[in-house]
Amino acid sequence: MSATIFEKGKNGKSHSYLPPHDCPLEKLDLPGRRKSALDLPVIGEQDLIRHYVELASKNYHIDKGMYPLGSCTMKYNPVVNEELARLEGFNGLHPLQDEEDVQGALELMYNLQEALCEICGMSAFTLQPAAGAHGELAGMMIARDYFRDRRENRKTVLVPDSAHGTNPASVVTCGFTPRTVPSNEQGLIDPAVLERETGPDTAVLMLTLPNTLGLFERDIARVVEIVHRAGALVYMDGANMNALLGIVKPGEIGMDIMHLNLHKTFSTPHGGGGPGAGPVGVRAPLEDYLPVPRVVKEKERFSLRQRADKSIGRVHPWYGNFNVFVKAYAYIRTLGAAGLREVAENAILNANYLMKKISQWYYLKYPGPCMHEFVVSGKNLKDYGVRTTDVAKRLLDYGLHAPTVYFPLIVEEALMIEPVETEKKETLDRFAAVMERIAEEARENPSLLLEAPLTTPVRRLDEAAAARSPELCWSGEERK
Amino acid sequence: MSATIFEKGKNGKSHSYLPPHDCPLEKLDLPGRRKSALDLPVIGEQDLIRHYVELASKNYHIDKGMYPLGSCTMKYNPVVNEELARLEGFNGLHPLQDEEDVQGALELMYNLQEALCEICGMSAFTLQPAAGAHGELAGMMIARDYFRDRRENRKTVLVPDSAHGTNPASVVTCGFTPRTVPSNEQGLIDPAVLERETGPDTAVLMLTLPNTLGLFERDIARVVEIVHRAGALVYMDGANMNALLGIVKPGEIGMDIMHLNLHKTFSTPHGGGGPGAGPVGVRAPLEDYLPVPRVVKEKERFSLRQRADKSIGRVHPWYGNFNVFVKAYAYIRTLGAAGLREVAENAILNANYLMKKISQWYYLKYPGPCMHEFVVSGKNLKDYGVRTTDVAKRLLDYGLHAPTVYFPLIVEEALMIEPVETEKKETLDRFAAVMERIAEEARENPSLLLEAPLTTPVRRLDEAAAARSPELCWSGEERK
Amino acid sequence: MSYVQNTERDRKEMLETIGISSFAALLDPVSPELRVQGGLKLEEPMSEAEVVEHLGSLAGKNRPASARISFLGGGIYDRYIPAPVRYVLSRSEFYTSYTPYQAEVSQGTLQAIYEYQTLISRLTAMDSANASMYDASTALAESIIMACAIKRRGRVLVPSALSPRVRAVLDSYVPGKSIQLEDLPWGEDGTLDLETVERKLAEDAAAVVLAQPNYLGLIERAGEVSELAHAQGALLIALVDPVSLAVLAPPGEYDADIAVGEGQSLGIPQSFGGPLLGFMATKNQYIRKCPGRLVSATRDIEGKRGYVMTLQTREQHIRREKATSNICTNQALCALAAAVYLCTLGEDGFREVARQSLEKSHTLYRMLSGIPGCSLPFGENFFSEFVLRVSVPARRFLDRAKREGILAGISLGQDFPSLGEGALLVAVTEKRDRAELELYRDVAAAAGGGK
Amino acid sequence: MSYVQNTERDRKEMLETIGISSFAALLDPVSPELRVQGGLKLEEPMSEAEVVEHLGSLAGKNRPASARISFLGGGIYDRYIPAPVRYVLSRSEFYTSYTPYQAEVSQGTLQAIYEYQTLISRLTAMDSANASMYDASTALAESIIMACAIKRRGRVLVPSALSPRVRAVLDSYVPGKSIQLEDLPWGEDGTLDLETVERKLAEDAAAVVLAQPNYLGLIERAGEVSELAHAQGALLIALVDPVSLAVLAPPGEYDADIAVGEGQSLGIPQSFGGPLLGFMATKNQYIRKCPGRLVSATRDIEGKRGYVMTLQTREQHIRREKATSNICTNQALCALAAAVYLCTLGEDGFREVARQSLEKSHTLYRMLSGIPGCSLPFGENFFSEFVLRVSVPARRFLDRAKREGILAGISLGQDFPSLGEGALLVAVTEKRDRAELELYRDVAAAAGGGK
Ligand SMILES: Cc1ncc(COP(=O)(O)O)c(C=O)c1O
Ligand SMILES: Cc1ncc(COP(=O)(O)O)c(C=O)c1O
Repeated sequence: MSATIFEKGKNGKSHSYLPPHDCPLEKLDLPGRRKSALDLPVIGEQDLIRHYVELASKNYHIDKGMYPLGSCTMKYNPVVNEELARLEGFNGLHPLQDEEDVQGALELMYNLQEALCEICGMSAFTLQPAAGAHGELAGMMIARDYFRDRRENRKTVLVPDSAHGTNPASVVTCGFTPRTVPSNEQGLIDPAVLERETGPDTAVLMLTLPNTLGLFERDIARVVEIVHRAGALVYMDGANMNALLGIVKPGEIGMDIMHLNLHKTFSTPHGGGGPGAGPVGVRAPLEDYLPVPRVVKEKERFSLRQRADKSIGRVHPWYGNFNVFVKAYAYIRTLGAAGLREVAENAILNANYLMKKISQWYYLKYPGPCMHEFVVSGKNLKDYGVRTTDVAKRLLDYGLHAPTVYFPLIVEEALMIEPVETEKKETLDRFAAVMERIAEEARENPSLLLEAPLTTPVRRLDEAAAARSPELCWSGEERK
Repeated sequence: MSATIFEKGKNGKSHSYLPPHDCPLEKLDLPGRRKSALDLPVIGEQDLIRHYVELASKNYHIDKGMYPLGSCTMKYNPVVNEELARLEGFNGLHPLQDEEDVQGALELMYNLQEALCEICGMSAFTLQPAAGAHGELAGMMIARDYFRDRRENRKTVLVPDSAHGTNPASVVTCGFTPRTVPSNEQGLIDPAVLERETGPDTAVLMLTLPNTLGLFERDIARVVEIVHRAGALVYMDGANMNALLGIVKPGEIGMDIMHLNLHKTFSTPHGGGGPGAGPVGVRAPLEDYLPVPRVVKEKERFSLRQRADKSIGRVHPWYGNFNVFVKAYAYIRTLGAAGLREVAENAILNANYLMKKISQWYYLKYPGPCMHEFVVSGKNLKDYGVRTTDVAKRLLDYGLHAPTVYFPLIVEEALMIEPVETEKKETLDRFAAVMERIAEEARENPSLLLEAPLTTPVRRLDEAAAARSPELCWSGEERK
Repeated sequence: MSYVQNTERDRKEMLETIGISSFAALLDPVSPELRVQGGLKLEEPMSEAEVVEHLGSLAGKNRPASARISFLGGGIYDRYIPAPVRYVLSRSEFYTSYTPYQAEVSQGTLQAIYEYQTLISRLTAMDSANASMYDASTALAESIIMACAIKRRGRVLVPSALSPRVRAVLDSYVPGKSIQLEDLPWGEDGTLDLETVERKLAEDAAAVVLAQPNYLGLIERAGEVSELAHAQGALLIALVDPVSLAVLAPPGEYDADIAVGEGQSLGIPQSFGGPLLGFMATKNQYIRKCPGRLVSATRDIEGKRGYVMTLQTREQHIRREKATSNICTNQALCALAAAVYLCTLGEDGFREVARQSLEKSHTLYRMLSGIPGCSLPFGENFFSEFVLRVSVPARRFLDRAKREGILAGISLGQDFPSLGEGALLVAVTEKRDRAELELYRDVAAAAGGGK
Repeated sequence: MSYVQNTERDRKEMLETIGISSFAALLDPVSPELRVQGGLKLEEPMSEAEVVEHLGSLAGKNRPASARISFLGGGIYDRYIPAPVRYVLSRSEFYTSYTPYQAEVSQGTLQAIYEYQTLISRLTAMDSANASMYDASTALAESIIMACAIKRRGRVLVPSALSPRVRAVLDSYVPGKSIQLEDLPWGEDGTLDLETVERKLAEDAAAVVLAQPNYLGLIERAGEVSELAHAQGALLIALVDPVSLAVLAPPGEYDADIAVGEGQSLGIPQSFGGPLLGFMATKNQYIRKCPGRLVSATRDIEGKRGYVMTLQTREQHIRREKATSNICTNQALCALAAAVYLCTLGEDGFREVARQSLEKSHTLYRMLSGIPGCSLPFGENFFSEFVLRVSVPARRFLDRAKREGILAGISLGQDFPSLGEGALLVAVTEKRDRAELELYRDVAAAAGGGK
């Protein structure tokens, strides 16, 4: 293991970085001075750099290889977009500069909003939410205020059992009560069941499309009709929009509110967990509920409209993760309509191809065609004492990343695989070959899987011990 | 092994990069069109990036760990300097732009020249040479033309036997005849021997200071006197100047011509073998021989003086490796006099410390104090059937880089170790501990060394086979 | 012009393997009438050169504060970012990786977060910190929700001297949890009136929010507020400026229960206000109620030290509607920036940032005092940002200053009418130098009086 | 403010281990009178922020051609560099590593060079290429030395239509090897006069240098020159523009013995003329006479493919005064840039660069023809750079054009008086667009006539 930076930076010597201090003040009576030690490491620049380079070398990352995490859309992050996002003309803007000094930034946001509207068929988008879950919450707030204004006391949000965990969590954070809608045999919403569950208390159906099994809701038209008939709204979790680009516009098929994950569909990197951006789009009747400020255009001039009577207010102190917008916008402008459609088609093609291959060795509960991802189960390996987690860990030994495991919850021993469009056939073939090999190993020599990974910087880690007594902070010495 | 990019880029699909072609011409009768295939790979951007990231992961580099290559001065390359060198105001300049449009670049070069003059005690510097050897050659040309103008037909250049290979090679390239001066028992030039070798045919003594054994020529004053008395010049190979910063100014102790390696002493990176920069400094009488153009300053305005009657002409079509100058200049401005002196002191301290430790287990022919580096011999391990090369390869297994081996030639089984100033004591201790361990292994289990390295991307490579029938070019398939 | 790498031939072979003759068959589940007609109406695709040109021209239409003499603050600061921060953040191993779900191949990210948590714990003098929140405002909202959950009470006291934007975020967040926010107005000196605090607390509050320094830049009597809160069984939530913690008592010293703040100052560019970094630290007794990811040290099966995400049963992907929060994607890369920033500067360097900000801001303050037409309503009890009142409308003053190259501050009048239309919030960071402060003084002398 | 990491305590401990009480003892070999008195007189040290400010201001004093409408060429070209090139070059694994002396831990660099060699071989249609030279001029000088060594002859024919700076480098290099350069003047049409070539060859030359295109941008009759040279037992050295090779016959097609050229066009910024990239390729029969590093594929002891530096007995570190050249440090990172550039663009993209340069330059040529006061002395037989003659002194024309935002070319009069003082060399790359060409035309129409 790498020593911590605190160990490396004990009594070191550091370089000097700051502008000169040309205004020292001798007497400055400040109340409440800090008494306790700060205890920051002191380390030379070379050792600092080496520390982070050493840590970096222990990470899997997209520039290393395929990252088939289902639901996460780990696609290639174009390097030019990173460069553009580092331009000082973007990076150096204070959010309270005069509008005349930030016209380029506002234009970019405006153009991005417009492009997202066109792509999704929505009337308006806000870019404020900092992530997908944040967008869900903002969307729920819109629904909340919408019903409040209509003086309808609807409290229930229907959530399919295959939904991502953020969905019910966002529902609750916003003060609604989630109610689970079971999927049918095909992994889809059953209109009959939905009909039963929908009632006067129903505020929203929160739907993921394609759903987290990678399936398109075949009965979506019926579904929408049922919900709308009940006076409720349809919220679409658009984190899987990668599959629908140029194929389906959610706004055209009845989605009232939706969020996008720019860090999935629009190629902005995940940063080891963030930041992302989760813009929220709405259909016309809900436009006034969007957060303020909103970027508007009047005669080639862009400005921030600060007030809107019905607005839910703010979910971000400024305008959202602007730096992420730059990358997403560059991506959309690079691809255009044809490129986006190509993305969706290849995401779908890759997934179906891989599903076809992998379902030879792993159990496939919901046969295709799938959209951009699919879920198989490792339950056929249980006989050999092997679980899905072991398959995942064994993949690491082959220098690959594992799929998402144990999600969605409705598939036993789930392996959720999303190849994304930027991987080419050859790469998929290699992944499939390894998956086949692992299935063989499970039969022939299961201990290879049970003991995996062997080649990674650390072996399997004791998560239970950590949860029992977490060590969240370096205390100065290693705990035994 | 990584497949070649030709294999990966066979019939691929690439992204689009170029500006639009808005001037297509139908009819263009060009003579001598290319007939043969170009056969460039066609590869998607993601796979291209992965290819190079994969290659990168197979390199040792400074940001990974200590790089104790003697004579190479592998010191830390500050990251801020890389950023500065990427500024478009530097990077985007065409060398034939009007002087008024490149004042900042000329000022930088001028300031750098001045700083080098002060550091080295020389009258003038040219920045043109693209590397140390290139500087040596330029220096030899200066000597050649100097004697030509004096109508002295001196043909011999004295070169100590410990000199770097570029020295005699540069001598020959310039039309002089090198003559080897043997070192004495202490690894130094023996004034009596030098006296004997010096004669009316002697043009130059080409001296490395400190020499490649890491030793300062104790009799340098005598040496200079002998050479000058004979009407010859002293050329100093200043690649080891790291040890002398702020301690000795070569110009003050009689060096007539010298070169520096900016990519050693002044922290610019080596780039896997280049580019570097090898500025050449001279004392006043030789100033007119420097290459043209030269940057001059007149009343706060900088310009390029194109003519100088005695000038050797050009050794570079433009002004040298400008981008490297930016980094070296930033380094010098960051450190100032105190910082440069600190560099030399710590380079010397680190070397003597490590020499003290390592000479416990390896044979030290020339005891210290050394300057910035030292040479030990692995000959004491020969009894166990182990050679220096085996020690070097075993070091790789410990995740360290090996020292320079088998150079200088006058030390049998040489290990030439230069720790440089940016490594701290702790790092040296670890290196020494590994060297001790390896010496033990040589005694206890020599096959560990003979079979090393075991943990690297490839094992020991067959250099002889390559030299017998080199494969310098990918032909489309692997040779058996 | 996409980044798709499959060739026509690849696609053909794949369709064959799937056993269909054309791609269309895969769209079978999407009934035709649902599909987009006629393609998306977007601008034509661009080559890399074109997109570089286009975004370059957009960037060129902006006049970034970072390249000017900026006294803008109010939550986002123009600070010096050392080069190593950019170096580390531009390594693809960090920026292109996902949330570290497979710990064995994510030790880099995990250890970096663990170290970040430790740094935040040390800075705040709190027991433990989480792996990041979106920004200070959402961190504060979550800490309020957390405090109410801990206390099972629904009323929280919030200072009026709070960023109006942070307040707006709270207002949209807390109704969902049926939480009432109650204002704590500032007193004469611009800080909390302790009697009011005591009085409002008596009515069974879950928590008091203390902004330190407050939005007017002023230093609150944190220890006294903390005692009042605890005396009534309420928690103390401290919203702190991380840079100030190098000189001001950290939340742990005045026994805060939860500390949150905006980490943008720690090596993150202004970026038009995002991405930011919400940090959150708390006492160990509350850690299981805390939102967001946590990384813990542990051992592998060979006894080797390693890092994992822990206490995931608080999180949405395990607990769904029972999670402490809905947060999933956070601001990991910004947390990494903050860690690299703090370690690059080190103990002395970071103290120096705080000291320079403090002393340079006080230098400007002193330069401005006594200038006709300028008043400084709240005295010297500030860290590095202060309120200046000029005798002309703030807008006019700012325009005038901009012509001299100075972004002179944030106008406060709209959000806080009681401060008057000449009120400005002026932030001074270590990037400013004496000459720039003098320029400000001269502009103020010329313009502040309304001439 | 150095990057030294040893602390005072470290230093004390180290001195103790060495067994001395102060650092001074280590300077014992340097007798005191040799030492610097009173320290170096340099500017005060700077913090990172200060050095960024200082160099930023120097950069700001320049007006880079890359950000303007540049028609400057003459060896350095303003071309579009795709982002992946910068990405790869900014990875420290490449830029901070040394020459790959320890092959086992340098496979990244070695394979990259091997691939670079292959790319250059393919581009030039030659058997093999070396790992790089400093630039085209030194590569040409070395190739002349090499040819003379192969042929054991001492006379080399060099075209007059050669960059004057390249020629100056040759002039300083070749006397050392007692080589005579003899001029081959250009004929009416600006290209080599074949009869002169034949005549001069008869006198026992070692080699003929062919510049393709030549410095005037014109395409030589390479095949015929080659035949003439070979007929006399001389070698043909081709100095080529790599971009032109996507459309023009490569040296291998006309049986050149050595091909050299400037690789700056292949993804390397203009950088005020350095660093550059000299490439060199040759026939296999001459490879052991070639200067510089060579990387070969081979096998490790387990039979695994790997790469090593090879034929090192040609090099100075082994053969010292008998080496084929003194080169040691080369331009490895620039070679990497060229490799990444070529692979990023790929077959079609690279052809497109050449095609755009060709067609855009010819478009401008056609726009200019017929404009009063402009003449085009050498016709359309050029690749992407051509000679324009205006009726006013070139300097005046250039100044006028610059006021319109155009860097209109390189004045040729000083170096080639016979071309007249109105002669310019105009280069057009793929970066220019029609509107810019039209602007040039308009400027020429207004200024070229002397008005
Ligand atoms: C289907 C789905 N919904 C919502 C989310 C939440 O998005 P975020 O992580 O950006 O908050 C995710 C991603 O994790 C997701 O895959
Ligand atoms: C002592 C010495 N002289 C000369 C050189 C040659 O310098 P360069 O490699 O820059 O040509 C070197 C480095 O390799 C060296 O160490």
